[in-house]
Amino acid sequence: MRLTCPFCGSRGLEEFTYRGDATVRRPSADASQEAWVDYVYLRDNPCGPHRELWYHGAGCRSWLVVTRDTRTHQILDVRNARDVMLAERMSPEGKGEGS
Amino acid sequence: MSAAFGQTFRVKSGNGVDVSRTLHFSFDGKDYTGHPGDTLASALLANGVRLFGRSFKYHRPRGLLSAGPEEPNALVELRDGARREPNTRATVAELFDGLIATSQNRWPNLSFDALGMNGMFSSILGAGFYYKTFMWPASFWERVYEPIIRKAAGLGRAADEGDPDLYEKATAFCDVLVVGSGSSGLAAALAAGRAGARVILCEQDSLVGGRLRDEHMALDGKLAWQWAEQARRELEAMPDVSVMTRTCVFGTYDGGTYGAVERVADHVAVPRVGQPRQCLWRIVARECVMAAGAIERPVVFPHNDRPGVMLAGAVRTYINRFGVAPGRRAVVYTCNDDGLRTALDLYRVGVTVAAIVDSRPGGASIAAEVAAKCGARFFPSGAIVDCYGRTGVKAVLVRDAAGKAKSVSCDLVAMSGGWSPNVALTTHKGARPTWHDDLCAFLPFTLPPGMAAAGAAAGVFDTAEGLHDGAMAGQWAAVRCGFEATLPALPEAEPTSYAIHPLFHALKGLAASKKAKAFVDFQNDVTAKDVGLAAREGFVSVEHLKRYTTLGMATDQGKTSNVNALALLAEITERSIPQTGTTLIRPPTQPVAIGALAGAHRGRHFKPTRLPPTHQWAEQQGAVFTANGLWLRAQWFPRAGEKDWLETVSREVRTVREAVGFCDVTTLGKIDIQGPDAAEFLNRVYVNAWLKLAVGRVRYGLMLREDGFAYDDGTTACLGENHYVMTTTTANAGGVMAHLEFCHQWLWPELDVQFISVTDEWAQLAVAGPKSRDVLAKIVDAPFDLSNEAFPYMAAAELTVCGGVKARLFRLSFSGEMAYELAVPARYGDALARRLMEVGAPFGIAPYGTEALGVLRIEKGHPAGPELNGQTTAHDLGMGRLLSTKKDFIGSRMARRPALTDPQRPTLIGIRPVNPMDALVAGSHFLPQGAAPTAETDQGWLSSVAWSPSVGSWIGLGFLTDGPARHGEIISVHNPLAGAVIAARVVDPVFVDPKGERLHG
Amino acid sequence: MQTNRYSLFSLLWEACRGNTGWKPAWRKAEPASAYDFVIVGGGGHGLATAYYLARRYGGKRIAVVEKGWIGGGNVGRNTTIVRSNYLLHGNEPFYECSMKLWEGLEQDINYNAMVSQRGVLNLFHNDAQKAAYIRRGNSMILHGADAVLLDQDAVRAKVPFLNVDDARFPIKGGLLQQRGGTVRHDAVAWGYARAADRLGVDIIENCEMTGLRIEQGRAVGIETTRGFIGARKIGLACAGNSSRVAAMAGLRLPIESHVLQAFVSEGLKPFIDCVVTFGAGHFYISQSDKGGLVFGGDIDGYNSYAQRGNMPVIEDVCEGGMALMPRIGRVRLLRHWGGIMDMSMDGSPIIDRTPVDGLYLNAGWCYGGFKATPASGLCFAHLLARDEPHPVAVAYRLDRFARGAVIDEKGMGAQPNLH
Amino acid sequence: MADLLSATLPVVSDPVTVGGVTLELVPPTSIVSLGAFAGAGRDELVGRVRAEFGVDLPDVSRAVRSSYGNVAFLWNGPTQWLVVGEDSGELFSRLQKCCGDVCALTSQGDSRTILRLSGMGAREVATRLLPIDLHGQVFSTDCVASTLAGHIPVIVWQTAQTPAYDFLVFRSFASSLFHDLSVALNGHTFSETDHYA
Repeated sequence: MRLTCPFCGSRGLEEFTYRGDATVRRPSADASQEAWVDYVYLRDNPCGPHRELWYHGAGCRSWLVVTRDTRTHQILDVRNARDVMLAERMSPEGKGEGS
Repeated sequence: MSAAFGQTFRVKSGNGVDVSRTLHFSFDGKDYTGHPGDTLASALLANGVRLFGRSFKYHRPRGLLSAGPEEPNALVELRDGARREPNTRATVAELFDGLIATSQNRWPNLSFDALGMNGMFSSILGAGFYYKTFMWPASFWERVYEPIIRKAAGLGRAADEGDPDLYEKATAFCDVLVVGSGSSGLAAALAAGRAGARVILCEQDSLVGGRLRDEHMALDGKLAWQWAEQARRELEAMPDVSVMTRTCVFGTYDGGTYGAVERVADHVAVPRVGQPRQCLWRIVARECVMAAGAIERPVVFPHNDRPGVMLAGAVRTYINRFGVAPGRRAVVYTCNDDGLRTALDLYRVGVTVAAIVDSRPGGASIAAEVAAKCGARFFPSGAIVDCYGRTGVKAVLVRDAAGKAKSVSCDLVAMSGGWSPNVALTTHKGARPTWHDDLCAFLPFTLPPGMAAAGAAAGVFDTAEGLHDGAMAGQWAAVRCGFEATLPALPEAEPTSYAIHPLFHALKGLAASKKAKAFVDFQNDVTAKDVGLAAREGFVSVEHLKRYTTLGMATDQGKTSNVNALALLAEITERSIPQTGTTLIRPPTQPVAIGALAGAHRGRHFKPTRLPPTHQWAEQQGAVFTANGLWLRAQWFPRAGEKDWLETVSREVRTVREAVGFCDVTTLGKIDIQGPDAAEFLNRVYVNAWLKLAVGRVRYGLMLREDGFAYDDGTTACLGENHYVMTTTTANAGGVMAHLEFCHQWLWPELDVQFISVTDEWAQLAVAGPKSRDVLAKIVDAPFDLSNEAFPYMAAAELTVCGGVKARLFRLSFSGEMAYELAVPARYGDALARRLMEVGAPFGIAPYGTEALGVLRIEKGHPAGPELNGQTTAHDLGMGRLLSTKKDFIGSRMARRPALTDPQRPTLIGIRPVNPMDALVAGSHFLPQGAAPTAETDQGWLSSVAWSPSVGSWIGLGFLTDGPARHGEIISVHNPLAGAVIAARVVDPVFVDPKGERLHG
Repeated sequence: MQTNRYSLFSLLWEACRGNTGWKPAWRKAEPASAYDFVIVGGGGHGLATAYYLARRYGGKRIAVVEKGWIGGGNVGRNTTIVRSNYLLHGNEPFYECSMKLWEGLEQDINYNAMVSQRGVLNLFHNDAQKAAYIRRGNSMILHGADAVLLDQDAVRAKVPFLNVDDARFPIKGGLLQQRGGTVRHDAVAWGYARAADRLGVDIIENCEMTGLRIEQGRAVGIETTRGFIGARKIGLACAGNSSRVAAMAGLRLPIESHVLQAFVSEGLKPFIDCVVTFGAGHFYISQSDKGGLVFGGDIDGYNSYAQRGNMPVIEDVCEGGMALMPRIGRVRLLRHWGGIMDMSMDGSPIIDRTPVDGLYLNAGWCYGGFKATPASGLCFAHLLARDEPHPVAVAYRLDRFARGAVIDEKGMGAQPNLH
Repeated sequence: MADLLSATLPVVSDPVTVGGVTLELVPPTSIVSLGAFAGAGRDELVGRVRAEFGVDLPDVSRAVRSSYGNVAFLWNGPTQWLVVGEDSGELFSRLQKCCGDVCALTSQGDSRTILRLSGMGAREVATRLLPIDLHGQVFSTDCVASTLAGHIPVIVWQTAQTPAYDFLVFRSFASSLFHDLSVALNGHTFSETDHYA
């Protein structure tokens, strides 16, 4: 499997580590216990396209949001995680999320 | 000893052998000769050897079936000693001078094998018999039955010693990968190469050409193999094309990655010094043209496994490429026109063609014509219904169209059930091929992204069409990579016929006992009858059939057996082949040496070794080293006269407690953190408060994971406004860095902060002990003031030492003594150690290793790796009060869950045996005194232990239910693994200087 | 006459008459309109559940529905190891229960699954690992299991061909569970299927669950590719697909699906007598009764429903193998494949009721599912029959994540790919 | 200053040459990392570096060399660069003056050891360890990549067309990398064809 790092280009799996679901968002400190359990433990775990976090630890150390089909391992999209999150914070729906 | 018989079956020089040179080799201790270009199989065949091996279960005598990697029978142990290679297919083992091969899975010898009697019990030993018996009495399985079964298990023997050869790995990138160098593959490579694409052409054989070498055939009026050589020369002249022979592409992986193994030195006796035996290639290709050809199918008939029964195409390979006649008198058994070529080739080299048995009705093919030309008896609508000759074919029983059986004497049977495209690489990602009735074959249907199949692998069996198909595939692959490509001019090929009528077996109307000896899977001895039995017992899914009968699970992975088995199962269950299905073909396409997949990282170089800056010095001191993750650290520094490590370590501990010692602590992770939001960031990743740390001060910090359990700890110093340097544990250095990047880039991208690892930048030495200040005073440059007032406990400073070397000094203590950590640029670490020894000598300085470091921290009650094991909470570690309630931090919320704050959780305590000399063992469990040792009475465990010279007793740290409330209680420390129980007192975990006066001194 | 019972006698008798009397190992059942119990998933766990439900809990009208062929999931593609060498109180009683069931399995189900207690040896390389293994071994003994600590010489004597000294991580010793070993994996599925079938359980292959019918908050049956099947109680035992199936009930699980690869070499004359685990090299190995070296390592580390992995792990596993056993350099890898693991958030399984009445969950086995098969079946059957957890599976509740009572053997936290 | 400590090299091996390819340790040099702060910080940093060194900090994975003074700026992540210069000790203070207030400056001269592989065939040797495409059309002089050499994290910088590759490796790994590169070096002379397409 290869991921195209937005900064380094196409690189092999061995340079990356995986962190899992990129759709969950860290609740605020005063969110409910359920929200926290949900964030830390529960996953959609889809069979198909999956938005997930990868770390280019052996490369440029960027965290990436990758969209990948879990049935075929086909990579559908790769973005810099920091840009994704900053954009989300700027968007009207994104405001108020995070801590 | 000279060759016993000579190469009496060598008929002429084949296009792939050099008869001008002679090579000597031996098989089962007997000497033979062959020529460069021979395989072990062709050379033995030339010498008249028929018997190559024994089958797995019934130990039946077996000869060559094929001339390629699909060979199920002719497996040998190649080479000897540490280089012994079991299960090597004689058909792909290239001959070299001095080659030694031995037959396997037979006793006492190949021609008489005692376990051959297994065949007599085949009606008992049918598919799955072991599931039905060996159950009584229960204890007999391990003691009696299984040892017997295991004695008979396996084929060849692995070497008894470590593999002495080297392996390496490499990565290659290309636009177009072409797999296979037959007509289609060469045409594809030419088309893509001429367009300017970067092309890699992989051929598993030593020579290019594929079946162009195996057939008596012309291209452009020249011999076909000569065109192949010419194409190779043209390709090799292209700057961005590489032709890799002896390179098998064995697997298709994600992202256009292909695994290939190159046999760099398997064709020589021993690799030269430094030369790898094999190289694993990871080939990253934008496009792939899979032109891996096809594999011929045998026909299932009684005793079709006799030595001398061969695939028709293989017979042609031996004749045309190797110049070897596989027999003197042949019967050709075919269901297709391609098989008839064999009769013509045999006839051409002077082998008598006794009969042609064509399963098709007379007139349905050119068979009658061919038979007439070769002077062979012709059996249209015929079948071979039995075969005679225990260690070599003597005759076959042919049933003619009228149903009458006639015996035909022969020493060779050339059979063809048609060709199965070699689709393995197209299926590795889960796609199943589909059945085509007209070709009697599975063809690729859904291909992996970027792959095209061409030529025989795609069911194109005619040479002219194959060339065209390959060229088209190569052209389109280049076009998809952005090149302008045209169809190259292709050589003229004679038209060939591949008219086929399905033939999988010749068992219709035969008695059941005959079917028991009609082999489907040769190596694993799966017969037509086994397929029937499996079906009767309900194993009618192909996967069940495979698993129940072991069909297709031998070293050839069913290359020659899967389709026949499927056809039989379809017939028995009255389904079509597509309804019956097919099993997935797993990588690798051919077995691959584990050494090649492992590569160069072996033995002491299995993983890289990280050396701290004082390593060279420590070696000179005679230090004993220990692995700490990837680091190699000095464990202790023995001195002459010390009787064991414990004496050494105790002396090192005493030196620190009484004078001064030093230790390289460079391995602790060090992260430089800078930015306007650095303090805020620290405040969010650590459990305690960080916003008010002054410049020049250090603070201890604990990190949790988001699930609330303790993750890592360390100290962080504030070196300037917005500038911090964090330390982590050695084990978690990389993990913490990734964690900080995660928090910064994903959780809080709005925080303005930068990280970079400085672990390797600074050689950091802990200088600890009551005399530590005196020693440092000798090297710290003026006017730096080391006094307690100016530089108290938990102070940090940037300064120079030794007359101008920039340095950082931290007043930290892991040992509980007055102590410092001094950091200098790593290049000076070695010299700093030497300097400390020099200036510290008057104060009794000595280096100490990780073992003494551990004793010191246990005496001081500091948790480390065994306590911070990922399963403990801040509360467990006695640090519950550190958790800020005024802020959000990683783990803050989940740490409050009831099970994490339960006061009954085992909590950090100290342990002292009642008898101070009773050695404690880490990993022992705590039980109340007098309690029966069971899981119910288990109350905790001992995590770290040490002989404490300071206390004069064994001491330990551990976790005990309700621990802090139980100081003073005597409990049992159980180590049932050693059968030991020790009475010990629960104490405060701080054994030395509980008030902390020394470190403030 | 058809032959029902397997024995040496029946084998000889059948041999005399051309093996014509063997019955199908299990009937090819057609789905009935309703059952008391429907087990979704015809793998080892589902079949064992049906067997124990019928055999030990007197369950009647039981069906196992399987989307493909039985035993085609992880019971058909694992590396066959059984052991009960766990550390934590939540796990060890369960796995020890499983070990005991393995020990009596063949006589119980009249099927030789070749339970071979050849020993499982975990190697250690330094004092910290040794201490962790001592803690674990002692925990095993306190739970009534067996464990022996081997020093370097004892390891050398037991497994003479390991690279003990000339190694990046020299071997200092090991923890041996002699009662651990291997079991012929496919036979477990077939044996349970055959035994369950004999007790009247309907095993329905090629029948995929496509939906769950819920009426008034209660599950009343499943939609399948072969029509609706009513059920009083529905047990999900479809590891690898747990999240997909649970989603049909609107549930999210603390599970990610990951691929674990497995490897087998060509057949060799036996030389490895026990299971050897080399944690420092991400490698473990045993040798099958057919002679193949069966080995594996870590999961690939990313979510996947494709039953195949990629090269980095293949290379990593073979590197570990060569570091540990340099004599296998010229032994050839024959096949490698992948299976989909339910990787749970704490690395331990779940056997519990779900928020939907009548729907029960057996999931989250990580890569420990095969060894758990008998106890998983027994405990799930217990839960289905009695609506309360079996005593050895009380820790496997879904609410443990909210409570914080996680069972985290590796101490890796809520990150499935690290377990 | 007689009292100064002497520096120890991280690799004790002598240079190795096999088949025209040389592996050697490059003498220690000054390396400083620049970490741009957020917001306007990055533009400010780019401007200051341009003014002081006459180069634009690269925003792709490359090195640019200062036209005056022997200093190169290597891209090292979306907000970081490594400045590699002569080991005069002046580089850090020069940078501090130039841009110390708008970025994080961290000395990396001891963190990173430079091993150089050069000569015809260096690419084939490098291919044995590096999982990246080194073909001249893709990776040429002053291309930079952070990647793995076998198991060891490295920054690879092609420093000459010959070719020559500088491996910037963490000091503690330098001995291991030197070993791995020498093994590859000894093996490569046997490859009969140029496999590198």
